[in-house]
Amino acid sequence: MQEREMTMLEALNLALDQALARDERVFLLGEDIADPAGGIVGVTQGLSTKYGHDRVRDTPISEAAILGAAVGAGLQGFRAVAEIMFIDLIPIALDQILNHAAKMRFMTSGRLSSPITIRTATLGGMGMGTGATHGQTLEAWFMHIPGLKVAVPATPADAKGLLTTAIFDDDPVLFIETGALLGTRGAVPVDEFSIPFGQAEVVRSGNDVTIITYGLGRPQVLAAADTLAGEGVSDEVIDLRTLLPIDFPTVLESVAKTRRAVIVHYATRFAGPGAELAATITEELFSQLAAPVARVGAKFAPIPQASSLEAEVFPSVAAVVEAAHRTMSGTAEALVR
Amino acid sequence: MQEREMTMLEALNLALDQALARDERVFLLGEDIADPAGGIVGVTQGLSTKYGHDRVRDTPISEAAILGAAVGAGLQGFRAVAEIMFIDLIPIALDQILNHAAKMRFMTSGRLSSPITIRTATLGGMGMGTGATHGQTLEAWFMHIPGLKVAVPATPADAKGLLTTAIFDDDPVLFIETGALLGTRGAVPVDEFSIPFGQAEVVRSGNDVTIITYGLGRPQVLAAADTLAGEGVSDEVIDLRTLLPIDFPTVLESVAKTRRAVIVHYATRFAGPGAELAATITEELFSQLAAPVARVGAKFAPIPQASSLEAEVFPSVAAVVEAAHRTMSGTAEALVR
Amino acid sequence: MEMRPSSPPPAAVRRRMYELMTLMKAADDRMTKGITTGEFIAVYFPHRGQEATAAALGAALRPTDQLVTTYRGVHDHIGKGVPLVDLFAEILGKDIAPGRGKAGTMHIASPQAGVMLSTGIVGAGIPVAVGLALAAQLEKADRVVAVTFGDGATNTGAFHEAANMAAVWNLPLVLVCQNNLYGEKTPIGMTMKTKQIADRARAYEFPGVRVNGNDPDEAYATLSEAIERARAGEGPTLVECMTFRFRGHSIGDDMVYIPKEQLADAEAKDPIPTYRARLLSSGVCTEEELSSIEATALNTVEEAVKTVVDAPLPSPESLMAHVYANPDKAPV
Amino acid sequence: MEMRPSSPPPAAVRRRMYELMTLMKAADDRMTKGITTGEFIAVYFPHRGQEATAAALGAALRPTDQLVTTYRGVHDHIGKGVPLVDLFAEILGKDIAPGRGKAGTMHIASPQAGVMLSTGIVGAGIPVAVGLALAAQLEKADRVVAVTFGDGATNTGAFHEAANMAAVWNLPLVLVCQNNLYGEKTPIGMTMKTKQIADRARAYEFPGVRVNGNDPDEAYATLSEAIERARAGEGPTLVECMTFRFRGHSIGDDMVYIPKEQLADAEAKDPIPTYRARLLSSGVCTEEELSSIEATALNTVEEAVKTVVDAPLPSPESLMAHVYANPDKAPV
Ligand SMILES: Cc1ncc(C[n+]2csc(CCOP(=O)(O)OP(=O)(O)O)c2C)c(N)n1
Ligand SMILES: Cc1ncc(C[n+]2csc(CCOP(=O)(O)OP(=O)(O)O)c2C)c(N)n1
Ligand SMILES: [Mg+2]
Ligand SMILES: [Mg+2]
Repeated sequence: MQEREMTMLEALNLALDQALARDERVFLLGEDIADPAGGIVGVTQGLSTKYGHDRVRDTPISEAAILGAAVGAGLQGFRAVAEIMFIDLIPIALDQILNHAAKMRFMTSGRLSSPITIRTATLGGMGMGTGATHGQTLEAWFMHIPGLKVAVPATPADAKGLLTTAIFDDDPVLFIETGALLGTRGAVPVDEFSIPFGQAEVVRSGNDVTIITYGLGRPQVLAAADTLAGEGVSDEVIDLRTLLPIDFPTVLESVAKTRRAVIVHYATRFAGPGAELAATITEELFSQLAAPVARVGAKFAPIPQASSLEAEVFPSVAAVVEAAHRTMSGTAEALVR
Repeated sequence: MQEREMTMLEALNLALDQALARDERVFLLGEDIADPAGGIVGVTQGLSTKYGHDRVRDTPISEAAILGAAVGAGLQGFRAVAEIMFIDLIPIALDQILNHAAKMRFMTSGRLSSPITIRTATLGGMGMGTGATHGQTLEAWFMHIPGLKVAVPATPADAKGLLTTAIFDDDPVLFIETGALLGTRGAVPVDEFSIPFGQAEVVRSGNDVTIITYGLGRPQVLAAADTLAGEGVSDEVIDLRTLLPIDFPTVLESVAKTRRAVIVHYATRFAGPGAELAATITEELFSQLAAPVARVGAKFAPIPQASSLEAEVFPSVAAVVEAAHRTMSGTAEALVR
Repeated sequence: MEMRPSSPPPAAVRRRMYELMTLMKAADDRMTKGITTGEFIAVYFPHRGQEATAAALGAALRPTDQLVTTYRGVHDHIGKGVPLVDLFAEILGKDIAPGRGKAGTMHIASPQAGVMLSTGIVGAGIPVAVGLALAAQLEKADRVVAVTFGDGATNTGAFHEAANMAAVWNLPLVLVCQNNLYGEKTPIGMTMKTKQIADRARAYEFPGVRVNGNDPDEAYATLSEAIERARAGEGPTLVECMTFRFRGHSIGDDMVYIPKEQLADAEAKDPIPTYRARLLSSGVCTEEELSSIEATALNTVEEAVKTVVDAPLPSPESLMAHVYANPDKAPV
Repeated sequence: MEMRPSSPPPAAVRRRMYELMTLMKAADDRMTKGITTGEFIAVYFPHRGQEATAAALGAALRPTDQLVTTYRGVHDHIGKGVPLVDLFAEILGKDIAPGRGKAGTMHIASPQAGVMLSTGIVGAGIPVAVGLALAAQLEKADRVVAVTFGDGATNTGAFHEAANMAAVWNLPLVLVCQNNLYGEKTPIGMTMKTKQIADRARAYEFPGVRVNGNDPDEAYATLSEAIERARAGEGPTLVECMTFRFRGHSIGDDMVYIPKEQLADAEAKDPIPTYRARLLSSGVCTEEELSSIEATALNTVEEAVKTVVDAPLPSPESLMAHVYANPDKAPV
């Protein structure tokens, strides 16, 4: 497939453009998404001009109605792509996700469904000082909602491929964009393409320890991996790409090989996505593990504004390296017990 | 302390009564809580008659405003006890918990806080057929909110002691009442008393396996424990009572002794409270564990209405017994590896 | 919306409304009896007393029009043509229910009949109805969407956001408030100062009108007008239908919070005998016709109950079906 | 609320309002410059153009009255008497900020000055203000609570639920809508059909009134009346103050979505020179007084900026402080 270098923002825009072009039943709604604004950072730029304000429609500041309207249009066969500007705002509209979108197929035994895509963004880790109510990383909640799917792309190509999948998937999807990654550049297939959900990417192969991450964790883990490689540690890096479903086959295959796992995410560590990963890996590979699965996540505090504090709340590259060391040092003990 | 036999519903009513009597700054708000209704199942019965409709006030069906009003009154030093009828409805008002109540102290560096108590109920496991939007068990989400506390009592005495603690705690608390347990009878201290948060109860002592639970899991685990005891398995049962904070010292001490742990809850298993417990136990006691920590929780589906299906979605006593067996059978393998 | 004095609906419509009302009442009586006596276990929210609005709405909507209703929606469903067996099977959670035991009283849908959603979350159906109305507009279909809800629901944020959005987008939506003066156990005076809920429409710049929701003729005239406004592309209307709920919020509610005189007064204005008398006195129906309608209703209900009671519960193995269209790698 | 033609406020109040307006403008100019030039990095939502309403509100409220505002709240804070050093330190996340680097522009509180909350969640402050007003009522204090928000915020469910609750409980609350005709980048006509936001108050049965929010005298008269109504136990009022935002939604916004003529027109009506001219022509202030007020504002701002720029960031060790009052056994 032909590729072009572009930012994640451009890749998202292209995915939306191609979805709108392909299927009349796709439409977008959200605050400030239409031109001339074209979105608060420009993800939807140009789309209302191209497809009309009917299909790329600005909404009032009414998050519950935005998602409710998406759900309702979904019942009629539309594929609404609703934007909730920041993930911190989803609680306002969460009823429509939890009690409606995610349950519609089940409650009707398949007669109706709401195959909506909810695009949202996390600002955590940008160092912009947006603070406690505009910097959260809340994907763990959504992993706990049967009927929903959750994607968190970390590269421009993944953003395009996963968003396309999300829009045309017959189940509702929460699609989390990472503000700090929107400017990342990379090669992206120009034509429409999709990446199946539940298919992790093995970003880097190695034998000593598996580091599992997604979203903004990815560049950080890759930085840590360089440090580790410099120390002679051969690490395998996995980008999950979707958290619901999780590609456990890939994760387990890797950890079965390395016998050590570290999980890294920007979400709060306690009761975060890493807990499920660690628990499942341990259940499946208990006797093969050389050390307990290590988890690296945000500290148990709201997100502070000051850059000096924000750097402290989120996991650092050093913390990832340290966690990998921890799994290595456990080796001897684990082997003799 | 003098005790009296009463139902959990009566114990909750008594705790509210005593809190209202003790402190002028305590007040209650919620839908249908005032007399003559006295609450949808009667938890607040008689209180508005005794303390006036100013302090026990009916509200419109406006969950966001109910919690917002509680938060605001809290900023002024009041201790609002807000009722959200069912936990399934909290998403409507979750912004006020996530972005306001739980962060107020942090964002003001201690100058302001909202020491509210949110009473809510889960109907899961009652077999009433309330279905997908009125039977969920969502406490995992709230464990992931720094600044919040979460209590889930399983006995009448705990209900009274924990609710008193919640109301007078200087941090916001989500207090989850379990519909299926409201009729449970037990001895309850008559005078005001409180049970500290983060203090689990060792309900039953044993040496072979630790079964950790809370809320509606408790009676079920005790039933399973009887079966296990009949088989000669000596099990230790821990009721966590609060999920944020969790009494890890008690949990870890027990598991260090038994070397085996099973976690049981009605919440969905995947990304549920058990994931954090299993991950932490394993991190702390990796080399002492004889088997992977087992998790028993609801299946990954919305809650169905039909009793035949509801019985299938929630964990059964048999599933608890089976999980304990799994941790036992792992022994040989774990010891030799 | 301007209220024009209107002549009564055609006789066929009036007969049809009476049929629907008797069927609704018979269904409500039977569910109430079945649950109260322990014949079956179910959650149920009686509509007894509120039949006239539902019958008028059902008669005024076309089969291709859509409806969103609530937990207290059996009368609305019957009005829109949902078969009784389907309704009872949903309420009792049987495998023959369209939702196959996964829906339940609060979550009944019947896309064939145009009922796209019932929700147990107060207010939450209104934004969903906005989405359905948007779909109709985008498709340039001449379909109208009606959404019914209670007085209490108009205090939810969802009502406000949805009403405003429907206004801005000029959607083919009719908002039908069944004002029964209580939200669960709390009288309306405790939860709003608003004198007429219909007036809330002004905040969004669309018409709102209050009608006697116990008078099927009046309700039909106004609802029809609102529906045809919507169909003509003139946007949403809020119709407040004044009524009363004779039974508790749900079965088991002792109704201590309703003053005896208020209930007695409402029962004295029971829409069903009142309408019966009118149809008789105005010569629309004969006594024989009316009796036959009533007998048919009772029979239909009894047969449906029998079918449903005899039907099996869903098998536990069906639990994981329909969680996802594509459950590949999903947790279990 | 009946609008009586009122004589202008006392001269001292008018001078005070001009002082506040110049201080607000100087602060906004300086933050904008500092961020635009890269002198400091911060999130900031300029209020330039909206000073008159904030000055009027600040002058009309008593020091013991309380205020809830938003991310775009620096003008409101200044009006209510929050020290500039505190504000700039919050915006720049310094350790000398009352929030010690944990609040930030969107979350500034100053209980001493009566500002109990600023929130970045549109609409969410209104229910919180309801709670503060309820506290005042329960305490039988003669305190009034004002809450300011934008035009866009009146489309949130939170606005509706809170307004209705304030009405039912007859709370001492003044709802101040600063209608700047845009919600972020979307013009108001795209998000509501409502002609006057003030009219939305009718849905709750309390008064709503629209004023020229760029005229401090007019805004002061109406806000004072609403505040005193609230204080007298007569319940809430919605005051819609018409204004305009001269700068982008936040620094960096290129404002492509605002037609050039609309902006030019608004700037031509800049409330500050307009009010200056009026104070001069009506003899309330002399040219020297006004110049001195302006010079003082610039100096005050410059000194505060210097103090704040020189101050250290919070130390990383302080992160876990104040997550809980009692962090016993809490996760880390
Ligand atoms: C958002 C929400 N809040 C509360 C409830 C509990 N509840 C169920 S019905 C009801 C009363 C609704 O009153 P109204 O809208 O007047 O409808 P009615 O029941 O009278 O038909 C309440 C409070 C709920 N299901 N959803
Ligand atoms: C609930 C919510 N939705 C969306 C946003 C993003 N956002 C921030 S400010 C804003 C516009 C608010 O408009 P308005 O209420 O008119 O206030 P203004 O900014 O014009 O002062 C939006 C959409 C938010 N912070 N909170
Ligand atoms: Mg009602
Ligand atoms: Mg605005």
